[in-house]
Amino acid sequence: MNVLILISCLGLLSLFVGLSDSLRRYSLQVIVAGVLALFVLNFFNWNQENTRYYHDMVNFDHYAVAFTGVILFVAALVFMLSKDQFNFDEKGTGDYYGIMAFTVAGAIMMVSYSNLAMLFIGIEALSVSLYTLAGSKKTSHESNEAALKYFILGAFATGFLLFGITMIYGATGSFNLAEIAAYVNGSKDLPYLFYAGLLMLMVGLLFKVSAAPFHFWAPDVYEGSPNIVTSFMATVVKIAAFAAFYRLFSTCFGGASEQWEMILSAVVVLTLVIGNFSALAQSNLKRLLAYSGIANAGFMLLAIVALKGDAASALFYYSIAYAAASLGAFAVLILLSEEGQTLSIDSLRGLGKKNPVVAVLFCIVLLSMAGIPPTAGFFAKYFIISTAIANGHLAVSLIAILTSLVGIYYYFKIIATLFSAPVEGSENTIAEKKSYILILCAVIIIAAGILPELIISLLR
Amino acid sequence: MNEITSTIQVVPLEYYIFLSVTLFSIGVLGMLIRRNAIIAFMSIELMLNAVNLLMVAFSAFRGDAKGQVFVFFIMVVAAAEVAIGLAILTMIHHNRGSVDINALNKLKW
Amino acid sequence: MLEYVFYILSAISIACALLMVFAKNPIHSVLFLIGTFFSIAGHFVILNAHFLAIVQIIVYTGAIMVLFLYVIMLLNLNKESESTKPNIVKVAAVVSAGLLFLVMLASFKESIAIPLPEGTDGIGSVKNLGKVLFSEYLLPFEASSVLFLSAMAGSVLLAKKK
Amino acid sequence: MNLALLIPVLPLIGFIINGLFGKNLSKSSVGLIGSGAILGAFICTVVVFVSFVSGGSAATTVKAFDWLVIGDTTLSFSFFVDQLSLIMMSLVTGVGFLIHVYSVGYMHDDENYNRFFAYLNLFVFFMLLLVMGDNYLVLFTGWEGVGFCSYLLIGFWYKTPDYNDAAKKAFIMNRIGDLGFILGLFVMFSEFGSLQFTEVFADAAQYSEGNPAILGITILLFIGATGKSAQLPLFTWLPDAMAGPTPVSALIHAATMVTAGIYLIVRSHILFNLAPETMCIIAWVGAITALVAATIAVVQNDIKKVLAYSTVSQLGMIFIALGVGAYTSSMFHLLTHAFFKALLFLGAGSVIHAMSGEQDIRKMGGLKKALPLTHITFVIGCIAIAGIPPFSGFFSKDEMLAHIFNDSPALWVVASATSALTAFYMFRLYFLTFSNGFRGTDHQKHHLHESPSSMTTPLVVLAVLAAFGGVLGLPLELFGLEHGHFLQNFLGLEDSSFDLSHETEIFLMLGAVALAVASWLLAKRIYKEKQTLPAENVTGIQKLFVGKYFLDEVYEKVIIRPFQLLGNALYIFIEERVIDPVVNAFGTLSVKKGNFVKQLQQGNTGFYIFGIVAGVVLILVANLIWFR
Amino acid sequence: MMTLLLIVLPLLGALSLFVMKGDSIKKTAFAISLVTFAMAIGAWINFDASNLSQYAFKQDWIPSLGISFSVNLDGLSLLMVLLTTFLTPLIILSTFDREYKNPLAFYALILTMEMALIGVFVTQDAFLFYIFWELALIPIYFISLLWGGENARPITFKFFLYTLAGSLLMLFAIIYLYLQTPEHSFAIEAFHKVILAPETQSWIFWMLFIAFAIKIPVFPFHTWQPSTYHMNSTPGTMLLSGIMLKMGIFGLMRWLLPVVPQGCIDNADYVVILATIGIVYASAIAIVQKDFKKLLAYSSIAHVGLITAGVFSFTDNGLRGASMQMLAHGVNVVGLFFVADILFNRTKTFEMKDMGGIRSKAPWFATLFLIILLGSVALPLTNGFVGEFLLLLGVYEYSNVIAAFCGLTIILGAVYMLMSYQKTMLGETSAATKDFTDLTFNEKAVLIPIAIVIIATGLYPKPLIDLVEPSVQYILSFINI
Repeated sequence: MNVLILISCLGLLSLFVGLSDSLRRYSLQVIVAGVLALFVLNFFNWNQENTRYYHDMVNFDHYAVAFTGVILFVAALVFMLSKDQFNFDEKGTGDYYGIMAFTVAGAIMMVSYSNLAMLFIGIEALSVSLYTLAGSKKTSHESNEAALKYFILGAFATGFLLFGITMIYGATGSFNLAEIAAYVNGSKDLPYLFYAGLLMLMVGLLFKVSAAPFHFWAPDVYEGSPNIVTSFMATVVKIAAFAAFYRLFSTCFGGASEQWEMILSAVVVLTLVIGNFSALAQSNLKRLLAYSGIANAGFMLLAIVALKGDAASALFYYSIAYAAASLGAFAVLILLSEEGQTLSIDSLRGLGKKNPVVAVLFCIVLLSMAGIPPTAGFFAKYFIISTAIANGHLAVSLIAILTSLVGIYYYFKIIATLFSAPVEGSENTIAEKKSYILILCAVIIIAAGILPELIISLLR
Repeated sequence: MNEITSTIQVVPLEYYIFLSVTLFSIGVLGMLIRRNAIIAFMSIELMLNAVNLLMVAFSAFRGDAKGQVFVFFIMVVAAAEVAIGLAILTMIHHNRGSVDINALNKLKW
Repeated sequence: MLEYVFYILSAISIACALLMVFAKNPIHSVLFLIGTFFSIAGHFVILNAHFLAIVQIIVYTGAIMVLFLYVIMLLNLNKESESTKPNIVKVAAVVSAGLLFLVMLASFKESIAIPLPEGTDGIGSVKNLGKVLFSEYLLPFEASSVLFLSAMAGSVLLAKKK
Repeated sequence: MNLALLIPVLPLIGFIINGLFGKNLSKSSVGLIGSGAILGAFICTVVVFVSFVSGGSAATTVKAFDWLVIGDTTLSFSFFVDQLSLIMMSLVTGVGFLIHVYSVGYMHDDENYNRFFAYLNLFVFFMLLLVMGDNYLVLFTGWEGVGFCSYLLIGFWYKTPDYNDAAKKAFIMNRIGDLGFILGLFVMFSEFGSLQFTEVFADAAQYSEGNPAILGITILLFIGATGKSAQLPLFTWLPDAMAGPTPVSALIHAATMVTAGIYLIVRSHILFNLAPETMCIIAWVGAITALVAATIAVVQNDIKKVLAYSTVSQLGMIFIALGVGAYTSSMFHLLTHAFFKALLFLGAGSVIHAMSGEQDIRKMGGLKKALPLTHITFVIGCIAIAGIPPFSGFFSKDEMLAHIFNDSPALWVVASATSALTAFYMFRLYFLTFSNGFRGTDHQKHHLHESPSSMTTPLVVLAVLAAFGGVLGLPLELFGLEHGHFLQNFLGLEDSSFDLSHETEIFLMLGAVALAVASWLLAKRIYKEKQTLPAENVTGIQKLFVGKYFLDEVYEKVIIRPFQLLGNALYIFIEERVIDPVVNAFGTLSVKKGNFVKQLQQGNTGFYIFGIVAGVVLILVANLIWFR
Repeated sequence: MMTLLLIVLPLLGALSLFVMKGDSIKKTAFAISLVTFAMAIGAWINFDASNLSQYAFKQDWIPSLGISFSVNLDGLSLLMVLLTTFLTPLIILSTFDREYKNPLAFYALILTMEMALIGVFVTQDAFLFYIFWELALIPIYFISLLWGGENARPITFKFFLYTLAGSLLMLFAIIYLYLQTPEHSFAIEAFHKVILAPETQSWIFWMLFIAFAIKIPVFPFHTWQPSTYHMNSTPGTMLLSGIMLKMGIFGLMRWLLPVVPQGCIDNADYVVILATIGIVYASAIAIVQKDFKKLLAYSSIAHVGLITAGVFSFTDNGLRGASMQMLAHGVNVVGLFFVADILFNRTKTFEMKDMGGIRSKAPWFATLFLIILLGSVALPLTNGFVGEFLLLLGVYEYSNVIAAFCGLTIILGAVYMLMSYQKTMLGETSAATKDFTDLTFNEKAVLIPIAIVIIATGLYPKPLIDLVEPSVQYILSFINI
């Protein structure tokens, strides 16, 4: 709880730092130090006796604390990566950090809520901040377009989310997760109103996690937004959305699972197919990552389909693996764009020769994304599939496994490009660059791959 | 104040649901049929209002104030969203001189 | 008697909503939307949510819609210049919205039997709402301030010129 | 008895020394090592033979090492010393030694001298494995090994493509037979649970005649034998095998390897005796082969080809005898045939040597004077093979014919006809080669000379054997001893019963001799007195003979071409048009699908909203349908 | 501990290469692979075949999921480890006279591959098995892609995705099996205890089988193979054909037969028929190949078809034969591909019609080639015979008709191998071969050990058969319930 309060304060602090001419250049240091401090502080929330705060509005149970930790850590990494990324105008940097801090606050609400009102506020705090961030590169038409698309579609989806919440309220008379759960588990024949509301609510959440057919915004917004914002969306935001999704469904709707399981399974399949196959046809690296994010969303949804057993730890592990890999990829992307390279896959040609360290690290990242053992990506996929099979979702698991083959194809296409001969005449200038974030991500990927037990045992 | 009970007695909940769904659908229709971003924003407001209406109706029928509090939050959010949305719109208009949502299709495939 | 009020208000809100959608001029749309909001405020009143009715009028018509008008004026959008979508798209739009309407209706039409509440008189009062809001719902209330702060900073960032 | 182990090892050592270090050794030491190894083996054989006989003729097994584990039993690499294997060992090492000696002279000018001796030694090694193995698998090892050595030696002059083709053909046709052999072993193993001679034969004693398993085993083994011993339908490789150096033809393709099939059947005669149907097949396959090969031999003009077809024909004769159960006479003829056919081949080699490599008998003639020793020995060989007394061929052939007559007069007719033809083409060969005037070039005439003593000595020794080898089969009754003859008593094989009267026997004997002499005279009349030369253009049935019954062409058209077509068809139509495209289709379809799915992302916000609405509608509809 | 060391040593070796420069890279790589081989031999010396778990090392890895790092050696594993560790130094040595770009990465990948392969053969945990299985694929992907010849990229992708598709099916099956284990463990003993309905066994069987079949490859899952072998650099082809495909067969024996015995029995007919078709099919295609390397590729399909049929005969002879033939095929095919490499190195072509007469130019080469060829056509007293005889006997015990068809390999193998020998080695020299030089020292150092092993294991295979015998009996004990 203290983390939630303090992150909001940190956002405020950033805004103030941004205002002051003398302090402005420290805004990055301030935010990074603040987030890291919170990350440490967050550890103390583990195993606290009383986890419910403010009339059971938020519940900082293990699940919430664990995900808060991940969100803070990943956010810290994103902030570290953001050096020189918000240089659209001289004065704005602190503001952007402030807004990002608020986004993180929204994300923490989303992982710790135990009342639909908090979920709603969290989602909106997150979204509203992101609308701004997506459009933060004001002079860029792509950024403008991304912001507008994100806003219109996001607000539209909020409508469905709210409609769903309303219906559930109408059926249960409560916004509290525990009460809703009691209602679901208590009555044999749930009113139809409730089911429809549940599904509308699910639609709203599916939109946030960019599951097909509600994914359309994602590739465009990811591509149009500034790189650092995209990396933020792909990691922090996505993890928060999934955490929220899973928290809601596992706490409240597990008892009605036969009602939405099939539909969600169909969504999973559609998401996997669309995500993977669209990524297959991409030549722009950023857009490819966007589609791969959709495909990954399909996998994470599978954890929600599975719901029971180890699904929470599977999702948790997946989040970490996915975030590490995504951040690594974005670190490379940022390296590329800093040198004014186009973000096409072909601009990676010859990297293996020019800068083998970055190439090998990126290769590790891609292997993890493709799910090749013993990287974290493999275990992530493995845990999810295993949980899904354990809960009897054989067909959808098989489809997930097979579509990941398509994924392997395009990730390995990039790997092949990394190590293929450079294009004649083009100078690849990231030869001398290093990225500590990339190194860190690769280390996390390998470490999490070798010692997955450390992570999955947390939420068991 | 016994009017309330009579309202509940004479107007069944289904009517409110019907009305709310109608307004919501009109909002969706507006999103679908218009290209002007301003109108799209207004359609979203309409959808949110449909939700508000329904929420209040449930609140009344349940005799529970939480619904109305929630409506309060929805209004807050709507206001915040409008602020951001209109800011984005201003920015885009400033850059491109148009608020046609379909003209924005540089990002695709 | 009250049911007629309900019908009239409903008719107004639906008609205004439709007109809002189909009006050529954005200014007209705004005005029709205000009409809808007023009628919804009326519904609030007959549902005994007086405070919300007031807030509805103040926030929506007083703040939000004025903001809309302001932006329309500022950006000079009050021309009927919108290029219309092709007819096929329009038909498709109407069909899909209609489908959504029908499906939602089909899904929600079976209401639930809610036992008539007792002692619900004051639930919509300022006093009661304030109590709920500032005790039970204090955290969301505070959290929405974060949201506002973010929206504020964001709006400023985006809308200000260089 | 452990000396027996040394017998195959010595040639192997010779092979290793000559193979690895032969390049650095002088030619004389290479020849010495090569021949010496075989001589050593021969001496050992003799010693073993003597100790075997003196030791009461008890069959013994000498184990080298455990080899394979099959089923529940461990098969060892062991050697079996009994009468049969001793005779074969003596033959292989004895004749082998002579041919090695001969090769010292014959191959003297070849650049790959050491390789030749290495191969020959290796061959002898494998041949010894074949005849000494105490189980079918060791036998099979030798069996395959000699086939491989035959491949190496036929293609010894590897620069000539035809020779390589011949070598390959020999190996592959042998392998076709080997498949039959190995399947036979499988049946045997599953039936008896062993491949050990002693165990198999002991078990077989409990089987009654006509048992299907035994029938299968024997037929499959016989298929193996047809490959190795050049019987129909697998005989066409043997004439082509004459591409190899002549000593090779003498050793492998006349005296030893081709007799492996006979050895196999004699070795397994206990099984064959239980399968009368197989015996019948063997007899008739042998009969047809004998006749077919003899007719072809009549029109051949290549000195070695005549001998090759003659070999096929003679082997056919032996198979007839085997088919009627006359194992002892078969072995007898095998031995005498080895002597005189080796002699004839070596003689032919001597002729070719003198003729500077010419093999066409139409271009020879009158070599009598130039090659006196060769001439004499060749005549002896001809008389022996023609079956004219008192040379060895007479005895063995006569014995076979009598047995055949006893069993089936029809077969006897075929065998006699073959026999007559044999006499005819052998003397045709003789007269065309040695009589009348020289028909070759002046250069060849100038070059004519008798071969060196290393070549003629083996000729003389073999001539002596060919002349007096019949002693082995002289009826002991002539000396007032017991029934049967030496070989028969020594081998102690279970021949089929023989109940011809003495009169019939003598009549048959006289008839055969008369036929042979008549054929001789006919050949003399045509080729010596009339000096007829084989015509360039043949007519009538001769076309069939010259064309070798067009078997090669039939095989080419019926088996080889269709199989190549099949391979091409599979490759082009199945591999490249079906299987591969199906696999690739997954890839191309995926990419296509990717491009299609990508198109959904129109970039148009209105469309995205449609997407969302459609999604909601679908979800709600699905919900309505499934869960209402 | 020894087993763990066998896995770790090549990996450490691969890492140690990164501090090397120039020529010392390949020398170090070679030295490390030799040491590994020596260790494998050392393990063999003190080996008691009847003990199915020796040099065991077990360390809990993900205890909550029942995953442990559990490795040990039984006879079969040791045989495969011996094969791997024997071939790897030879493969490395085979590159000594060739220039490969970026040697550091190249040798590091080869050693990593060795590590993964050894891992596959010694692991006792299904999860670990899968991890090593996949891990083995990564180095070969890079070797194919970066050091491959023409069209390396599409061909590598086809191969890679094809095999991965199979692996993913296997993963699915493994997870399913894991969930059925009573104590939720990936240990092989736990898998042995799983009792499934026949129908379930059947589909699990097919999932696992397809994974293995693609790797082996069994007809009709083979089409990645000829092009991949052909395109790859020689070390790549050697690794693929010599060791990697053994993973598939090993998988059949260790992870398929004992785990879903009923599924195996129910579907053996299909598998054996497919394998038999594959033998004849691949042989027929090999006969019409004009390209030497492709010919070898198809011949390999035929050989492994027989091994597969032998495994599915469920007889002791079939399994023994499969073990022996895995060893033999590995050694022979590596030799043959090195022969192809030498030919290409000297003549710049794989087209057999452009060659000929090499025997007179390079007697050493011709002789060693011949010996390897004999192993390949299964002449008795070579290693090929031992395996092939036992395999055919096993298949015969399964079905005599099928054995007759499988036996065609005896004939057809001789046809195409002798044809290739004749076309390349015999006859007169051609323009391409007129300057053919005989083997260099390093080339001899590769081919002579291969030739020695071919003859030695053919002459005296008993120790090897004894080595695998208990493992074979153990596997069979599951089938013959």
